[in-house]
Amino acid sequence: MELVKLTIDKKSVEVEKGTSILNAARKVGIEIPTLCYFNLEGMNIENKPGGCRICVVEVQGRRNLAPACATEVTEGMVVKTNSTRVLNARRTVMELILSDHPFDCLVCPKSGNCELQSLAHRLGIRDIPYQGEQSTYRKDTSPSIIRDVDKCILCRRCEMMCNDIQTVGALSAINRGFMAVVAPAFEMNLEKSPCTYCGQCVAVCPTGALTEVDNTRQVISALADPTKTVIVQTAPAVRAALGEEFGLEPGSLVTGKMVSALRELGFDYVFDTDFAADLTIMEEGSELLDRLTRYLSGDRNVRLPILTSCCPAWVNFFEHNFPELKDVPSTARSPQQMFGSIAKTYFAKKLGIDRNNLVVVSIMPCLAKKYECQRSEFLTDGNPDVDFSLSTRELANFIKLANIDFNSLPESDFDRPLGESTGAAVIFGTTGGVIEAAVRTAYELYTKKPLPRVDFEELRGLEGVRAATVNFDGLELRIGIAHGLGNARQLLEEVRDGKSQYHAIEIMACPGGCIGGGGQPLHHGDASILKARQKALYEEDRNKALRKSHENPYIIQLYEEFLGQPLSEMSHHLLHTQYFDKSTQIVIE
Amino acid sequence: MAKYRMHLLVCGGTTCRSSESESIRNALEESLERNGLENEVKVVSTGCFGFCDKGPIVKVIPGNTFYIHVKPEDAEEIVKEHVLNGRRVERLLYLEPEKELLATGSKEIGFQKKQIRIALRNCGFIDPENIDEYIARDGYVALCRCLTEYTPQQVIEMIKKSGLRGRGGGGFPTGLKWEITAKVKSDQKYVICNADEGDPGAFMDRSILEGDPHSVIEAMAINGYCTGASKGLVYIRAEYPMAIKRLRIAINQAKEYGLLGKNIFNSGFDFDIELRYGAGAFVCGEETALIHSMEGKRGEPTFKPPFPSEHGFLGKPSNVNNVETYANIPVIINKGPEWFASIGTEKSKGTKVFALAGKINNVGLIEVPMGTTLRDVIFKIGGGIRGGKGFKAVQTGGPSGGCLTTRHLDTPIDYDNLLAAGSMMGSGGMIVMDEDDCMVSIAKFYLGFTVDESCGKCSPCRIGNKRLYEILDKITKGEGTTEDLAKLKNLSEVIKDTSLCGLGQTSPNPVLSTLDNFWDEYVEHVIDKKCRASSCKGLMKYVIDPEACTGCTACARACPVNAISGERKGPHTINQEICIKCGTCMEKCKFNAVLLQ
Amino acid sequence: MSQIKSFEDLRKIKEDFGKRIQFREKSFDPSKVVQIKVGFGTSGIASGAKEVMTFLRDELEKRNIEAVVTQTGDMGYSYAEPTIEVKLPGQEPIVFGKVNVRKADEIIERYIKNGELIDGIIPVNYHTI
Amino acid sequence: MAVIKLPESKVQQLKNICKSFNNDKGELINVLHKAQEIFGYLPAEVQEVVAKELNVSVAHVYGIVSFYSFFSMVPKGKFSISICLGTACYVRGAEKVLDEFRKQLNIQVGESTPDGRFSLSCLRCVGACGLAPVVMIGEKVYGRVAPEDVKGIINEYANL
Repeated sequence: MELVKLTIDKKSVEVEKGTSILNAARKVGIEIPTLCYFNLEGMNIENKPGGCRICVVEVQGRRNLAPACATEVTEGMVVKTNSTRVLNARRTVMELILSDHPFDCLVCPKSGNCELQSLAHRLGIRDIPYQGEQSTYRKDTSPSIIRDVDKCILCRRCEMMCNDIQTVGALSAINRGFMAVVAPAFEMNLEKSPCTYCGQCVAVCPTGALTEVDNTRQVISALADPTKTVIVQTAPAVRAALGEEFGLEPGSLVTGKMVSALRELGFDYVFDTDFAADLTIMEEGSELLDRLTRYLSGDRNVRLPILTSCCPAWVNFFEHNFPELKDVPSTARSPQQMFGSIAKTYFAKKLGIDRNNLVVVSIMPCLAKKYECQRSEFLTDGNPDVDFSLSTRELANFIKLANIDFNSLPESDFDRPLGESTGAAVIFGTTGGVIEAAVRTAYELYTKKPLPRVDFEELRGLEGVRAATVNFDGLELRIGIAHGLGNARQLLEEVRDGKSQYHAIEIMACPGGCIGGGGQPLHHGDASILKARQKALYEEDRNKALRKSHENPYIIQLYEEFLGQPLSEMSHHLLHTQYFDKSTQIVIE
Repeated sequence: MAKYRMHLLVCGGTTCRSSESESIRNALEESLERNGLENEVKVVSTGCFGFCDKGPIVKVIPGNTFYIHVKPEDAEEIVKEHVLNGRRVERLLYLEPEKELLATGSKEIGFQKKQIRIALRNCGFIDPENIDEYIARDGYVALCRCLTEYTPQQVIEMIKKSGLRGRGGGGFPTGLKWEITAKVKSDQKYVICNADEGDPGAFMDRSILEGDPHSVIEAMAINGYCTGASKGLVYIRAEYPMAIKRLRIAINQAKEYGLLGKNIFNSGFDFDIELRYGAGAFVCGEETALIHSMEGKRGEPTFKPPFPSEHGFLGKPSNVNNVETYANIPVIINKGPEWFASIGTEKSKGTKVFALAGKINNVGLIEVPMGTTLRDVIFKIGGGIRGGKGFKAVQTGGPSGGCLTTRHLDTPIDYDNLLAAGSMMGSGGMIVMDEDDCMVSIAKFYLGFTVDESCGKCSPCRIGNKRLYEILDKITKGEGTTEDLAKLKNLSEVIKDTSLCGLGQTSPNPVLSTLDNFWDEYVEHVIDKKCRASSCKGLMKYVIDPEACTGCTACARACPVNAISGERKGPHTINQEICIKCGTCMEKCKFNAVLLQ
Repeated sequence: MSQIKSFEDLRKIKEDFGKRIQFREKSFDPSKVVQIKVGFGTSGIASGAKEVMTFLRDELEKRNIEAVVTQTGDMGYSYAEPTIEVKLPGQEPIVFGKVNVRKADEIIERYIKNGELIDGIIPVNYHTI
Repeated sequence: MAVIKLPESKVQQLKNICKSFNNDKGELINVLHKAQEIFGYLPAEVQEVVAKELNVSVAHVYGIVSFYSFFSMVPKGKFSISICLGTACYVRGAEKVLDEFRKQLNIQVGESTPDGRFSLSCLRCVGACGLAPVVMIGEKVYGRVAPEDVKGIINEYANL
């Protein structure tokens, strides 16, 4: 390793060759402000266009200022990060950026959590001397995401996420010069683009240009409606992240407080999507075994590998990009939708109320779920199985809105029957979790033997594409895992080309899985937050008394009372779905 | 028809004409007639000799005798002495100041050596669509010698020794660039020719490609040999259909002769050239933006380093030079680096092609040795200012350059001097302005260009230039304040200091240089609300001359904002508070009573 | 067309060049041939070089003057486009500016046929290498 | 699901263009040049087909089309009038010529006349600075144009 010695603000520092000035400065405690720069360290997600010019510093012997994020250190370099020249340039650049940004901070959804706002505060901007025309564009609202690109500062993070990481290609920089902005083709609505609503653009946007559709008001109205019974389900990844919004350490598990908060907000029943996750494993695991046994018995019409289908953004992705493979993924609905359909049938019947008077709200780390619950195949006579989906961030804001002191809430438990879950369901929130949960159940169903060990370390981790082999009592089950749609695309292309060596593949659209979902508290590029959330989920799994889905007593009861067997006709009707070709069609006139 | 034994050429250039060349011609003709020579000797008027401060000029053929400062009353003496007696009129002969020697013919006149054509050596000389003509002028000899006599390193040494610097604007030493690309190890490298000449007012590269495409092809092949690249790419503006056509023909001819393709000159060296088209983006002249454009992406620049020499087209090492740079290469090989280095100044060797345009008589393409003064270029070669108006400024370097003024006229042109004067070489556009040009408007014009052409990637260029333009616009409308002048200065400096690429780093130059050189004009606009060039509409007012007004009411009826009042048959007046300066009244008035002040 | 593989091949083309032109343009004697080059760059064409070239080719043939009319690039005199260079056998080439069909006719009749200089000559103001 | 409607022959033509560039996404700009030659402009449908053939996102294609001023998404008039606003033309009064065209045709830059005959655009330097100010109609170049000439130039096309 070659070391380079340099001086930054009179402090000498020695760093590895290839280090940026920005990182070298951090090493000696100098935090150079940045704006467009974004780095999820260790996850291969970096945005370094060098475009905002906020991080400029003075390098001795250089004619102009250098961007600290993109400039590599050299031996003997002398850097000043706070000279008058630098400070004036940085202030002027910031004033310029603000001069082309709406002045509606007070009512902006991002206010208080906006990187641009914090930076303006940090740089002590008190007025905007260079006022002039502002670039304005049409506002666009989709089921999940609102684009208000008047607020776009062209950091290009969303473009990087949408193209380089997710390979979705819904967004691109368009136009030139002053009117340059990031938008879908022809500035059309996201709804008409191949957007999967994964929400990764929203997760990285430093301003209010990309935000989620806020459904809180509709939920408040439903809660206030005396004719409605309102129940809520919470996704596994929410409990590992919600605390961050209340100042708790990343990775704090707040399951009990969250349940209390939801009760205080007035939900009639507080349930757990984890219950539906266990149900998903029953169906998806059975489907896997079914296909596998048919395949092993020589049926070559069976399509393998089987692909998980819990992630709605992923479903959107293959519907848009790989329609020819639409019969490959499991037909099992996502846990959110399984929950909704069971709630509006089984549970509504139990309560003796009409499904139209039962409102199902989900709390999700995800923005694609907002779209998913509106899909027409999940409506019965116009009534959706899940009425509203709120993100983790919306829930946090809702709790604050209701004057609830979250941190001093007591811990309490979910309601029954749809609140009981196993450890297998909890890890649905992280990459590798769904397949691990499926393996735990499939193993015991296939081998009819108890698992020698519950923890499948070989399936865990954060690498984008992972492979593992699990021994099913002599049968070597080959498993592939991908998170991030770009990684998923690699595995999918193998499947398409008939080169896939796997029996089963788990795919989650967001880097890290749901812990890094588009609806989670903003990590602002701090990868350690994702790791902490992941750790918390595995910890919750370990602490659970039951860790295999098929052991969930309420799941057993559900099958006994209502569904019969996994893959039964009733199951197919309520818990499975079909996929559609959403690719662009060229119709010849 | 008579056969003439002698011709007297009288300069008919604008400057000479204004200094009586017409009457000289008449006087000569009368004198010939008086002496009965009208059927033996003919007077012909010609285009400008580019020798205007010595005008009017008369040249006698045969003999090429060159007379300067000729007056009508000298006609008789020229006819009698020179035509009749064959004796030159010594007192009118051109005396070269530095040598104090009598010139015997116009060929030896110092001025005429001011232009040396190296890059343009074949332009206007050969048929560009015929490779044989190029070969007849020693074409492809340089390539042949490089491939058969020299090692790549030896060729690079020659280029380094010649002192050639990039003609695209930056002035980076060409040999060094080649050497860097040559040293990087890679399975594939590329030679790229930047023919995306986007500077408004510049057409040097287009002329070379249209007039001498083979010189560029030959040089690219030489570069490929030196750097170890087997593939060349020309990135050319789609707006240059003729250049594209000629280049295509030339490439095909070279392929037929085996001068491109496999095993060129049996040396084992393979080289091929492909074309890629620009699509109307000035920023693609910046090499990283150009490379992205060639890859089918938006032409957005990226931060350097890494330089294209290391990480270029498709991530492979790529040597990017512009057309004019390449056009010099074969000559350096053929005539030797020492010869090339003997031309020019200490740090800028060789010649530079300029596209002279604007308010100048001899608009055109010129090629002068580095170190020639602006005065020589404008007044000698360019033939001075059109219409006998006063010289005000010359803009070099296009939108990246600055406006230089009378006090820079004697500056020898080279990379470093122009930079020091607040402008730059750029690719070689040279626009001359006269007293009718408002310098604030000129700065605004360039900023308008930059705003249109900024790629938008970095904030200072995207937003800063827009704001600069808006402030300038405000000033030209008469709404500027002294605070705006301070803002212009700070903004310009910050944009220069913080922009991502060369476009933004130089875009404020037209503002800074006009602020420096024409500060008074800015102050007049802002404080006195006056535009001395009478070009800023916002600072002008329409008034009605009460003497000329007949009270026909045509103007009042036509005024869209009812700013004009007055009795029928009586003089009208314009209310300046209401007037929007649309000019309709002036158009409608049949009596020329509406004036613009 | 045969391939060029050596310096000799290049030199041969260079030497043959005069002959090649003759071969192409019938069998003219170079010492008697009038050589005309038309500045055929974008500016030249825009100002009418094409018409001038066609006129010259047609008329010279009609008027039985042995001449070779070729195109060339921009001569640099944008202010005087279209420009043509006429080289009479054994004489220095002369450049005429602002040539239109009428002017071209005058050039044929007076300069080419009679050696008489006419108005509109552009003095060559550079040295080429 | 986006549905693109185009006549079969056009789709085939586009596919052939893409194929002639080996469906290489690096050749996107060259492909778009060719496509614009055929269609006169680049409507959304054409961009969708090109995107599909070259296996890039249509957003990317639009990102390119909207970046380069040579590409247009609106059909041009039968006679496309371009006024050069390069520096040389600017200092020699191109703006006044442009104003006159605007006035005579009663359209703004980037627009076409209602009858679709004329469209007006600006260019940056065609490199014919010696003829400044320069106006191009189709391939034809008009040099040293004065505002007074504008009417006559338009009239040349009146009966074509």
